[in-house]
Amino acid sequence: MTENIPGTIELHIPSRLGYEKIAMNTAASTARMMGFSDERVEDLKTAVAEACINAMEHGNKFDESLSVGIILSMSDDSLEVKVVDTGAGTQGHGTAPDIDRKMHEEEKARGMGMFLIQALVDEAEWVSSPPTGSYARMVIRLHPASEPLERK
Amino acid sequence: MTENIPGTIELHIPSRLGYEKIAMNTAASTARMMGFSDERVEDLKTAVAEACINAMEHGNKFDESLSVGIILSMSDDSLEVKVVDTGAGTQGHGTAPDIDRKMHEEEKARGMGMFLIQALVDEAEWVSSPPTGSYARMVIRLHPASEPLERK
Amino acid sequence: MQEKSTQVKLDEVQCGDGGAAITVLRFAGDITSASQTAVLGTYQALPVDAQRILLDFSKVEYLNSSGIALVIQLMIAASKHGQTIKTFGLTPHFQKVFTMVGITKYTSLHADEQTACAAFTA
Amino acid sequence: MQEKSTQVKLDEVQCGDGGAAITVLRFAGDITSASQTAVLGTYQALPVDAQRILLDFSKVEYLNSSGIALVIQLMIAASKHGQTIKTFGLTPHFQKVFTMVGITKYTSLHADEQTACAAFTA
Ligand SMILES: Nc1ncnc2c1ncn2[C@@H]1O[C@H](COP(=O)(O)OP(=O)(O)O)[C@@H](O)[C@H]1O
Ligand SMILES: Nc1ncnc2c1ncn2[C@@H]1O[C@H](COP(=O)(O)OP(=O)(O)O)[C@@H](O)[C@H]1O
Repeated sequence: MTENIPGTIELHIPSRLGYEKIAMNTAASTARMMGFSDERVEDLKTAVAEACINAMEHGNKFDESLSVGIILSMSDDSLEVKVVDTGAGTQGHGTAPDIDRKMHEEEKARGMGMFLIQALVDEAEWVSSPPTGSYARMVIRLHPASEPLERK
Repeated sequence: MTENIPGTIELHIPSRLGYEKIAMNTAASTARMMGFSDERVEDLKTAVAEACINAMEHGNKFDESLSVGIILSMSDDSLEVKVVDTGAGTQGHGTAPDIDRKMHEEEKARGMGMFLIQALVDEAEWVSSPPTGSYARMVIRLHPASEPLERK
Repeated sequence: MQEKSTQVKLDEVQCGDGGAAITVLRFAGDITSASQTAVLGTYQALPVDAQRILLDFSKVEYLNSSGIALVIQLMIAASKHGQTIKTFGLTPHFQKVFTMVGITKYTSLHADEQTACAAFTA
Repeated sequence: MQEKSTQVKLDEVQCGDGGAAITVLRFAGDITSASQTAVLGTYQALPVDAQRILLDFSKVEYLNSSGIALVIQLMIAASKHGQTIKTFGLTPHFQKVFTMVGITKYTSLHADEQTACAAFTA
């Protein structure tokens, strides 16, 4: 088998809640094919679902005529997933939710998506308004231990 | 819930054997979300995998820089899957394999893909070289019994 | 099209020692932003004397951060009423997610119904 | 990248009556056009006196028409050697597919190893 993994996989789904499950499952099949463990596949599923929901809601304002793009790029030891929308994007990073403040209703109950993405993948970034569209970018690695600088 | 299902789901995979499993699983997630039974989901999985393999092999000649497109269109009671390649296409229909001839080596062992597609979905056709690319088109219906003319 | 929605079943169970009954909310399907009625509506309809509440996630297929937010809202309401909530049936992945989010400070996660139930009387 | 390939395990089992041993080819993973060696290679390496052969598909995750073609080629070779082949562990879906293709004229499909094994002596 050649070591040179060709091409990418690209998926487009309508901006409609529920369809993120399709993206989540496509990402999971790809990760499984690459040999990721069940645990990492579960992590990626949640991260991809959250990024798609954000793209539908904050990026595409739930306009069902706009699609969310999911671009899966495989390399020998990592899988990169970009979730692209048509909005202005965000440069925010996932800040950890404060459960005490939530329980005392000083912080809204929701607002955990970006935090979970950040916490569940090996690398996460948000890129705002490049020509190809704003995106969240997530990477999981097959051998993260061999890259100590990248570890969380 | 609105009855008007918006948009379509579109997937692109490289022309490399093995990647048809991604398409097969994406189609399966979509069919499951629509409420198809496990049995119909299995039927669709095999049909989509076979159509993708044909698109990679006969359509794109295994050129890994060419992708195979999978376009999933949902309506209230049916799911249409088009598998698009860049080749000249085929107008053939799946003819049933003759197992006796195969066993006596008068017919090659393979050559069952189109037959299986035809046999497993509610509607199948092959369209050769329209401007958008040759494709195999498959439809499964949620309530095929109510459409006696379409039944096999 | 038939989307997977949330199903809830209400149960009353007795735990070993014959103490007060425990109310079990058994969720199935998806828990998402569409699950407001299933999660909070079901909670609000409980009798006020339901002091011990068990959340059963063992049949949940998909759970996202909006769904977790509804669980937090349920926990806020329960804490106002002095009710105790215990949880079981989460997959290892979602046990990890609940822990990351910090929910474990306000509820305990158990592997199955028996251990969750026993934890009320421990 | 690590693709799922075909695994094969060879077993010899005795079936109830103490007749001749039965050779079992236990497949796992994917059976596709890449499975030539796993399917036909394994068959060719069998001792010529293996007269009763069982194909175990219970651990197969993905099977496509090119994989089925290899199974047909195995059956052609076996029929030339006067060997009998029985099959078990196919999912209901692939039992249907094997039946559609007509393979059931040359091999019988069984639910599990015991019934397949017993069918040799019936
Ligand atoms: N794709 C996106 N486009 C624009 N803004 C975004 C996007 N994703 C996240 N954001 C911004 O970041 C905030 C935090 O997102 P998140 O942590 O997922 O919580 P929530 O979506 O529940 O507010 C959002 O409220 C939104 O303002
Ligand atoms: N996407 C396609 N583009 C061009 N030709 C095709 C395509 N799909 C099928 N065919 C033609 O139909 C024939 C029968 O296909 P199939 O029944 O799937 O068997 P096999 O692929 O094993 O030959 C192929 O050999 C090919 O000539």
